[in-house]
Amino acid sequence: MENPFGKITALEDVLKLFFNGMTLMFGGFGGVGTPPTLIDAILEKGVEKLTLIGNDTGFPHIGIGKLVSQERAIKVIASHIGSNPIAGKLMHEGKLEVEFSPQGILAERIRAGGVGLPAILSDIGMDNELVSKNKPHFFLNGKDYLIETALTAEVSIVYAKKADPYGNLIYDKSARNTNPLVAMAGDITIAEVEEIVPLGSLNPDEIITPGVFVDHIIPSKGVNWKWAWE
Amino acid sequence: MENPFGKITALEDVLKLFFNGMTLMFGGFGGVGTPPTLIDAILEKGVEKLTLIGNDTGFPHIGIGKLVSQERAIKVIASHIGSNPIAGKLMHEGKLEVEFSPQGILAERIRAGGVGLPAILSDIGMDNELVSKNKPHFFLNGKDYLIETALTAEVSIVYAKKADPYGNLIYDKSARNTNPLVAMAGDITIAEVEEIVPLGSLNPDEIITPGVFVDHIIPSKGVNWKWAWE
Amino acid sequence: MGLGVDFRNTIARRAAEEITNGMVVNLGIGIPSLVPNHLPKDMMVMFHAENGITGMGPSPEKGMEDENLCNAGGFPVTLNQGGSYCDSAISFGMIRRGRVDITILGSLQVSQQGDLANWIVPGKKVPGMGGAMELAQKARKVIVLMNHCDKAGKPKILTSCTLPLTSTACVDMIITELAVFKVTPEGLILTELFPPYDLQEVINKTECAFTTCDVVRKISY
Amino acid sequence: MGLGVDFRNTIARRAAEEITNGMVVNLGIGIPSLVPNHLPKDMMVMFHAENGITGMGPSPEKGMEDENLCNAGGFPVTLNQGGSYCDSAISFGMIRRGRVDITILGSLQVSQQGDLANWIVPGKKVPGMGGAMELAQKARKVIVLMNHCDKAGKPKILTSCTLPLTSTACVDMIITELAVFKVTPEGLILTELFPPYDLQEVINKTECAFTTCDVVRKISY
Repeated sequence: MENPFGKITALEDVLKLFFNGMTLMFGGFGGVGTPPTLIDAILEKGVEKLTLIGNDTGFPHIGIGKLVSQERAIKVIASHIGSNPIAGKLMHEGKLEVEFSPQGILAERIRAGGVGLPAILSDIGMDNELVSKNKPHFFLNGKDYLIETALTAEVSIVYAKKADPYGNLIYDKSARNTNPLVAMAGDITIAEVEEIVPLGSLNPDEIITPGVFVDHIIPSKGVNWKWAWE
Repeated sequence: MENPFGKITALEDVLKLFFNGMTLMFGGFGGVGTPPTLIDAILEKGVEKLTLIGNDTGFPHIGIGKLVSQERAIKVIASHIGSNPIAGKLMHEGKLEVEFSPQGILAERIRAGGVGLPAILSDIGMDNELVSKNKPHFFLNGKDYLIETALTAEVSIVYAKKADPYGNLIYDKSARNTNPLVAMAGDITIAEVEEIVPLGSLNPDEIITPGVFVDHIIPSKGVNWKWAWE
Repeated sequence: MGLGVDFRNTIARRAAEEITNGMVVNLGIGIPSLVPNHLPKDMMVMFHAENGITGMGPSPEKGMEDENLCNAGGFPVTLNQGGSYCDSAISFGMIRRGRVDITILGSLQVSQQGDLANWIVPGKKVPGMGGAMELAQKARKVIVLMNHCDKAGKPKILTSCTLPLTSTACVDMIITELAVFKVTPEGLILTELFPPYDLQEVINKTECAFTTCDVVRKISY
Repeated sequence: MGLGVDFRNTIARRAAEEITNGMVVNLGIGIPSLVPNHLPKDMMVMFHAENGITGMGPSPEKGMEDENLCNAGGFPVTLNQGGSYCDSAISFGMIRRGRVDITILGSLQVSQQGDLANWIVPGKKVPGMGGAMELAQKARKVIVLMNHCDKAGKPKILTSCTLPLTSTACVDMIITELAVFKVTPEGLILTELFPPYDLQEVINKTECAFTTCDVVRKISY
């Protein structure tokens, strides 16, 4: 494949972007749409003390859950950890800090980071201490709202169906989920893709993530975990 | 065409949704992507005292400009009116109130309304009185921001290339512009479309506006104005 | 002791009556997932999943699962005609914008004010709220399907919830194996009974007071 | 008296030197629109338009215009390979997120601090800021191409702008028919001259003080 933008990158080269203590944002929802090859490579590299940002902590052996289960994270920002009991166990042992954000507000916080906005206002979970604690309030037109701050990361990893060499991405069905948001929020964004297609072969009306937001493209080796339903 | 959701509507029936003094949001950028058939029908119905929300005021005889030129609006919220000198003239005569919003922030305010968020924070135009006047400020992490409130409308009108009977929409090239945002922000949203296609004939990965946001679909009679470049 | 399949389906069938053609409906796990089985075949309903599906269809046949087409619980589903995919932000935009007509969900407790407590199982780890808060606060109609009492036989419809709340004053309707309640600003109104249960039994098994409507419907499917 | 076509192209050619392979570039109207003509044919540059185009190509041939493929000024363009369409919110998201490498725009005035005044023409109606503020504040590099003096012969590079500002301290580089300036926190540095103009002429036609770099490049294309 021609590589006129230099974005198609060897796995060993993108691995240089990961380091201990970094903030890592990942696409996916219950593991669906989380990039399997990158997760395994990060595991193998032995990166630790990660702050992870994403919808959930997957399952113990699925998606980002693999990193969580092996205690590579010190903090997670997510909407739930219920499908990964190891995450809950680590939280209760004090080994994992968890910041919970309502799912749609988490998505908007990631998107806000992705489009360069500092924060949004929200009335979701106002009356719930787990959501509202330590968050600034703002009265607008007589109503109380939370200021929900934008989220960005040093590196974002996403999973897509196809990329062209510019990094234009299309996703597959519900594996899209948080990926287009996460793709915008990374200071550096790496897309793991099922297929790399020639420039000009994606219909420009159908591209979901413009390549502008994508720095590196790596081919996926495919999902190597067993799904919970299997 | 089968109409199992009742969304495919006769023009005369959607016209009942327009009334004097209403707030009307429109898709389009310099007239490109503004629904021509709906604009003409609103003109003919004689609706007036409109508050218009959209990217710009088009050209005097193009897009929303037609309504503005015929003095049907009392207020416009837009990012510029430069391409429609009549809008500027009416503003200076005190016949048209204009609220200017930076283009990208206007788009985000419309989107915020569309996704049910009350406001966003922004640092665009902080030091410009035209942008910042009368807007609340908020200090976040030591930096000053404007609270930019969400925009919604009683009715939104958009222009799309294709709709299925559920109102799933795809757009044509740069005629997309603000349309997907405006489509979400209307309490009632009307899509004028070049073509209505059977349910199931749009690729679900390629749908830009889910029909969830669309209440009425009308077939377009096509653009009937002469573009500035023609 | 949980509910038998029949009671679960009775509750689901009653919930299905709330759905009309063209509605956008979000279903929780458990009894709510049985609701589609009780809809007329020709009714066009768009089932919404938080992860970005509108127009979700039934589970695929075994062996036909698509790992990239799953519901918010991570289980394989299908897509009906007219369905579409979107990102999670737009999916929740539909909810907050009031475009989701009904959410039908299970609950641990509901108060007479319609407070919902369904996101923390007592004694278990904190799982996080997922999308429950947005759905409870912003769906146009919130219907709770649940056992009338918990496994220990204690009422789940209470004067005040004892568990942490998902959201306050958000529930519109409660359907249990005993009865159907409408939630109003003045409290609960019993509108329907599932014989053989009678009013007295419902009173016995409900912690809070409630009124009854003029003509209580007796449901026997 | 405006600039001749040659001068306009000289300025555009110098601006083109700032662009490297793979960059995302937003061009204003006027002289900036000439910049693509001066890029190497094999260079991959993604031109960005505020209305939602990445990868904009040149104007179509007469008769080949597509009314649904126009730039932010409303004029027909084409799309290069690898280009894509997005909505206006994402288009400006690219700008605010720092993904637009360079914006090249015209201006009425620029101050020695890099303040930009390019959105209100004096004596004219208020046209609105359009996307100028986001581009000025958030593009990674802001290059101004303009006549050194206005039509009345007055300097446009000033100690302080007299016109309303688009944005403060945002300009990185100024290219006129006389010279090229780098804007630094310490003020302007003249780095290049376009002969036959010399330093004295630039000093005469510039209101504010500026320094010169060690070796001033004399550009003659």
